Amino acid sequence: MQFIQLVISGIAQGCIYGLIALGFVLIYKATETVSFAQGELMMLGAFGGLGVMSFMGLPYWAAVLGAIAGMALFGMLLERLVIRPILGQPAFSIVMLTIGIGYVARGAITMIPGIGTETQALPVPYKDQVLNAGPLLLNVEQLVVIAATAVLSALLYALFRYSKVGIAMQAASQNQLAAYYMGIPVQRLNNLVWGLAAAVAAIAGLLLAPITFVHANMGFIGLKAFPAAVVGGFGSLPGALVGGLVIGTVESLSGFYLPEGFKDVAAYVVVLVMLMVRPNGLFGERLRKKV
Amino acid sequence: MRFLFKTSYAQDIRLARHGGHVFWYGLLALFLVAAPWLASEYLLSQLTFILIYGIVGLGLMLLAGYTGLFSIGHAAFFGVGAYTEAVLAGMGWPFVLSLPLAAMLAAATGVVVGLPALRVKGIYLGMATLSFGFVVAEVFARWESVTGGNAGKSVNAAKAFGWTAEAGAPFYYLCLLLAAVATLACLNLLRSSTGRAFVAIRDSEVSAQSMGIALARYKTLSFAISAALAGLGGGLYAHHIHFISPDQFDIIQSIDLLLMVVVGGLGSIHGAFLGAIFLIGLPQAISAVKDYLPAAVGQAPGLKAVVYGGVLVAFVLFEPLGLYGRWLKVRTYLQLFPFYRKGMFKRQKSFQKSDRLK
Amino acid sequence: MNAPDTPPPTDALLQARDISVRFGGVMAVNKVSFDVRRGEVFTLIGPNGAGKTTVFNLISRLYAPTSGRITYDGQDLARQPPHKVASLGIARTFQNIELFEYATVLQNLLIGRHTHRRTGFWQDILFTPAARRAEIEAREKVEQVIDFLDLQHHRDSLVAGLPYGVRKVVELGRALCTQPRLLLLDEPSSGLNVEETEDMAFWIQDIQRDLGITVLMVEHDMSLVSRVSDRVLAMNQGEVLAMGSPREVQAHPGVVEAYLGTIEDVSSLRREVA
Amino acid sequence: MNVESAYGPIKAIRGVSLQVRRGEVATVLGSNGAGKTTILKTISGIIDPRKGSVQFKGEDITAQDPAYIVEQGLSHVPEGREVFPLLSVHDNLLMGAYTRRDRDGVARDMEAVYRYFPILKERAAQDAGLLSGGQQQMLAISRALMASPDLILLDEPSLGLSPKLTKEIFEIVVRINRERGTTLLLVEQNANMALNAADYGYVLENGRIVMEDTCGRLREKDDIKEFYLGMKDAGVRGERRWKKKKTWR
Amino acid sequence: QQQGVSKTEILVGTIQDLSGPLAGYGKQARNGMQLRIDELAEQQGGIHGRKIKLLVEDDGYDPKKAVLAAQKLVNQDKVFIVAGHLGTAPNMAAMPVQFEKNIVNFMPITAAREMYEPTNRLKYSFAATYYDQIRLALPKMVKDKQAKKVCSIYQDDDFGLEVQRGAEAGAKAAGMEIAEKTTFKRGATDFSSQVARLKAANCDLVVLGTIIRETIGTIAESRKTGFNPTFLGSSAAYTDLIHKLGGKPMDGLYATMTVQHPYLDEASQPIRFWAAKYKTKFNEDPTVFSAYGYLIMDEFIQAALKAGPNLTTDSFIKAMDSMSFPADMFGGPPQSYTATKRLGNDQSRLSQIQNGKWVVVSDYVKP
Ligand SMILES: Nc1ncnc2c1ncn2[C@@H]1O[C@H](COP(=O)(O)OP(=O)(O)OP(=O)(O)O)[C@@H](O)[C@H]1O
Ligand SMILES: Nc1ncnc2c1ncn2[C@@H]1O[C@H](COP(=O)(O)OP(=O)(O)OP(=O)(O)O)[C@@H](O)[C@H]1O
Ligand SMILES: [Mg+2]
Ligand SMILES: [Mg+2]
Repeated sequence: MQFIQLVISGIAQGCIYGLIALGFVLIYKATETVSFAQGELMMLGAFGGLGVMSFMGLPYWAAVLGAIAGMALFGMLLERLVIRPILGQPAFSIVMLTIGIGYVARGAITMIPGIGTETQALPVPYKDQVLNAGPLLLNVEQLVVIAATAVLSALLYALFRYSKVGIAMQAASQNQLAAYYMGIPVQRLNNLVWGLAAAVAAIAGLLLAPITFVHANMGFIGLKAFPAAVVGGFGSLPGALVGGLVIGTVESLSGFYLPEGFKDVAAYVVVLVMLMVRPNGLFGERLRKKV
Repeated sequence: MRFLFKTSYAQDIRLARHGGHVFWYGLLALFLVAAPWLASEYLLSQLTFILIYGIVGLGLMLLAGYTGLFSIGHAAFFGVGAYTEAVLAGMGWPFVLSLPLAAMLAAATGVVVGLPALRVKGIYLGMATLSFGFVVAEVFARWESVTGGNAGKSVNAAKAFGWTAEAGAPFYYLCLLLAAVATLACLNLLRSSTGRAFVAIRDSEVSAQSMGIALARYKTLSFAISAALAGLGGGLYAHHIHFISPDQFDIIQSIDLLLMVVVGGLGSIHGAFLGAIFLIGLPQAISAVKDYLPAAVGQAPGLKAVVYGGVLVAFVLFEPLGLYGRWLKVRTYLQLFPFYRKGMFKRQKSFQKSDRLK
Repeated sequence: MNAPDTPPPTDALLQARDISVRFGGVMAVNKVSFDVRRGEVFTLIGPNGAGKTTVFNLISRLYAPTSGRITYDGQDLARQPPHKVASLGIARTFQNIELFEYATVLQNLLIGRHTHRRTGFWQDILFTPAARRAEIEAREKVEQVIDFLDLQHHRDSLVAGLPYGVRKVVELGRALCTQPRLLLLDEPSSGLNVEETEDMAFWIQDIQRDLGITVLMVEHDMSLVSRVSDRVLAMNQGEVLAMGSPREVQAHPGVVEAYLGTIEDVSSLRREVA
Repeated sequence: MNVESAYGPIKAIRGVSLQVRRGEVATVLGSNGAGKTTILKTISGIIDPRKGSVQFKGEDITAQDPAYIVEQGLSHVPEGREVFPLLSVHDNLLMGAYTRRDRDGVARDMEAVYRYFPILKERAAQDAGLLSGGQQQMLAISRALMASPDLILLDEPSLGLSPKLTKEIFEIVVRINRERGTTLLLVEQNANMALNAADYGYVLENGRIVMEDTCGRLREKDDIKEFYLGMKDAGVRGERRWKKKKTWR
Repeated sequence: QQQGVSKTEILVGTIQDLSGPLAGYGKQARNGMQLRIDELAEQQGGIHGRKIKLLVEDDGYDPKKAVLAAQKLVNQDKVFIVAGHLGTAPNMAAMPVQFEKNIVNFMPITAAREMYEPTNRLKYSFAATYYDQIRLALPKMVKDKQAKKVCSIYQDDDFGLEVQRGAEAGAKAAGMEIAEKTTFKRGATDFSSQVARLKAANCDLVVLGTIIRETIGTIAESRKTGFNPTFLGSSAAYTDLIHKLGGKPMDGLYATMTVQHPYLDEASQPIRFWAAKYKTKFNEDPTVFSAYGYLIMDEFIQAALKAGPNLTTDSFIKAMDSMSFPADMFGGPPQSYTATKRLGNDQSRLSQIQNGKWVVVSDYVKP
């Protein structure tokens, strides 16, 4: 019973990692860059939701919609202002850029007097509710995360697999020049991707807020989502989810059964092992250049 | 404008290409040697930090800028060096022995990390190094009998042969000497076959291999050298800062190191030191100017992060070649004056290509 | 492993025996055998996707054969790690050009000297007189190749900005810098115009005759093929179709059918339009 | 159009003017680095010209967004294949038709290119990056055809193709031109083929047009014969030492 | 000539985290200090004719930056004293820089023993250490609650370790062992396996080496899984955020503390008055950290006044070493310093969250 309860907590926590990892994978799949600002976008989304609820006094669903839409716009704006000018530069420049954006976002939030340095709670309607399934405990906050992650990853998977726009995004990331030749509006798609990623981040932020509270440094949880994305295979959306679950359960179990300290590095050990055994992750494609 | 007439191949492998080089670098050396008399104590300490970070930057530059392997866990090597030095200095070892040992131990760690590098590239390598960094940081925190755990560890001054490199000028000279040696070593490496092998691996692994370059060997070598320099820097850092604790070698530190080489200018030796100047100088600059800002901004928490991030973003946007790139432009402008044309460094459109296939 | 190697006939530098490679459902190379004799120019031809490049990749050990063996100078190539192939004296060019883009032409060629370096890591780092001498010596060798291929003009340009044709020549140069005994050329003339193809033909002949290097090449330009090759092997769908002198192979009905095509006169195109 | 383009401070083409009439096949010849590719890239908006303008169907498309230009009915077979390596062959073709809205037409054209190159149909589900060089070239050509354009720019379409396929490609070119009235601008090293398939030709050297004429007449010129068609007495070895250099610089 | 002291001015340096994980505390501490300085200027006019100027540096809770900040304050700005530096590791890094120049490290805001041990004439510390807090409070709690099994959960860093050591010492004093101990990393969000461990060990008293979110996370997770031991936190968990964010489940948590949280509707009139003043000035509610900052500056002013017009490091130390401060308005205990006793007072008292508010439930716990 203990074991199952631990696995359940692990799954719940894993879904959180998976949810954030979805953002990474989304950006990676569509632009071949890694966004280190994803955690910060999530933080902004949570603050956005908080703003709508606490300061504008609107109900929860309005906050959800507002934050998601607002963040999507913000993501697009961000793309327009700072990503687009260096579109086409090596992916690594963009990685650096996102690190910079992360700093600015964290600092800017901290600078807001009276709010930025505080930790706040987002009053959600389902706060602190627990479902008892027999002897097992299911936390509603976590169930919501699990459901949302599953739905989102299915939607995004369909986008990349079946829609023309989704395929075009991948095409543009694989060979931008050729994408231009094909008349793919690379910049517009990129704009869309960043908007989407920011919206996904906002969703993650809103869902996480009841669990981790809202504060300027909440984005650091993204560091745990990296291992999730790697274990799943960086280019795979279902992989992000599965990777998150793996990391979550391993953490949960190792926290209970292994000596102290293992829980904190479990995620990273799993990544190292994974990279040794299957360098491209569980769902990552085997890549080999043909010459 | 300078025209060089080359008369022998040896000219091409000389470090100083012409009289101008000799003159300017001579001047720089003179300034650095005279710094303890010229600079205030505070500035000298900053300069020492710059030299230390410059050494680490050299290593990372070699790895990221020349071999094309990005490490997001370099603080681990930095930390291995720092802790080794702290422990050995605590046991009374002379630094002439302990510093090389610190570098070697870091190099050994580097080899271990280099192993996954043989199999993974790009972002996967980044994640492997990142994970490794976390694991090493955890070891620093848990191995209390050696590292002092989270309580941290104080570090004695560097000593050898009855001489103590006290804080201030003596320690500064020690760092200066080592930085100079490290720079020379890197320059030498880069103008010889080993350095070219690194560049080859960066640009195309397949054809590097078919040119007879053993990928495994050179990638590990690159990691080892890079880690050794980080370890050396770490050893000096430990002395300079007197107190080390595991959280000084976390992911933030790794990212700072990476930022340093990017801002400095990937793929140039100058960049390592320019980046170090930036990394150490910027926070100081911010706190210097913030008193002049309106209190609502100047005194607000978070200002530092905003400016730091903002400057970074601006760099990537406007000067992708980093500080060194900027310097090149200024130099060309001065050399060509008044013939400099505006479009000269106009950025060309470039197109991203998947680096998953290399 | 168990049976001692039967010594190959003395004049065969490279022997392929029944080599096969399968990629998923595709049999890219299927039981192909051939010998490349010392000092000859041996050409592989065949329709697109016949498996010619795959044969090259097998020789340079980028792929491992599913079955069969390749011996080079009496050694089993399968035992060599990929980077050792170059030091055995096998150099190659690539169909799609694989140069070191962000290095100068000179540096590219110097990298070609890698197998001949005589200094170790410590010598390099100290830049000892030995390293200095080695550098200058390498440079001299490279300059010979530059002269041979008329590349003086491009010595210090970054490869990234060079026109296609020049890159092809640089790649050839890089392969020559390794001082190979066997040179693998994958479509040396593709992307070159008639004039340049002619230069290429001269170079290949010089390489064969003056430098004494055995050449194995893949080529689609039949005039070049018949001009320089001693023997030709035609492949189709991974299998050997014909082998012999250029003239024989070109006359082989299977080759004509699968590879050369039957329209003889290109001016037919014109008449259709007119 | 009349353009001047440069890569940074290096001028690649200088004041080139050329015209392609509706429904005709034009070709540009020139040795390595003459600037042929640069011209094509300038036309399709990948490079912005320093000076000059590009007109397409009476509209000024100078320095327009490449996506817009493609939408106007111009497609490009780039030099060096440039397929999307990690997409399947089918998806690659689909991307060729990105700007099109008519599903039926796309399906029909897909069938058509599969007929031209049956191997592509066979490999429809394979990653394009794993195709052989020539197969990738076929894919690049097919992908451009999928846009069902009014003007196709072909940059060395025969690169790496077998002799048989090379001929077939030119047949296809001619057929498309005739059946659909598609205009083509062809850059080709195989001058013999190009001059036979095209109506009008330009000769480009060092970024300048040095000669232009109908293909019929170009074929008769001595210099063209010698330098582009390779028609001269089969020389003996050592010929290169006294080789005649081009004179029109 | 004493650095940092001029005819009209005394330069006081402080290093706070203004951009890192504790940016909130850093800001509040700074504001508290500034409030006292402004009061000085308005009410007394100065210390022997000198005004205090506060120089603030941001170290982002990073030891390396702390060294740089300390170097700037000491060597460039030439401050007289560094007061109220936040955080253990940053203090550890900064102290050598200060000591080299004979600069006092005055009342750092951290409750680690290293702040006064090993003794150095330049160290002064006011806060009862986490170690002492728990060491003294635990036996009392064990007795009061008749606990059978004492366990601990603590943050995996220097702070958590101090609490843990205090818990071990306290348990020993009560004649027990720590039955189960478990840790987490700073910034952790999931405590399920840790709580499962504690629950599996049947703990009935759990010592929390936690700060804010971790305190809430641990308690919330426990309540959910029906695990209801007595929780005892340190002064790091004594903040109004616990009940504000954690809500109902936080009721019943004990924490050791000295300085009382200045609620705006506090019963005690001076605190209420003080809190209102703070709120007007900085437009935010004061916290314990504001109070710390205020008190530190207050003590500095008292000592500097006593040191006389010729203010030097030596005269200041001489004054400090015979100082005793009475209990302050926030309920902090009386403090006294001598040349060998550099911790003002090692005692703390217990508060409990009752109905969503901290209530002091014990007097200072005597050993
Ligand atoms: N790594 C691989 N994975 C899957 N299939 C492959 C791989 N490499 C080659 N192939 C397939 O094997 C066949 C032979 O390819 P190869 O590159 O050898 O052809 P080729 O003879 O060089 O043709 P071309 O003249 O077009 O270059 C092709 O059908 C190709 O799709
Ligand atoms: N990215 C670039 N940077 C700098 N110079 C370039 C770049 N691309 C091309 N050039 C230069 O522009 C000139 C024209 O190049 P272009 O590619 O148009 O030639 P081309 O006629 O297509 O040659 P090829 O037959 O080899 O394809 C060449 O001299 C080349 O060196
Ligand atoms: Mg091929
Ligand atoms: Mg071209």
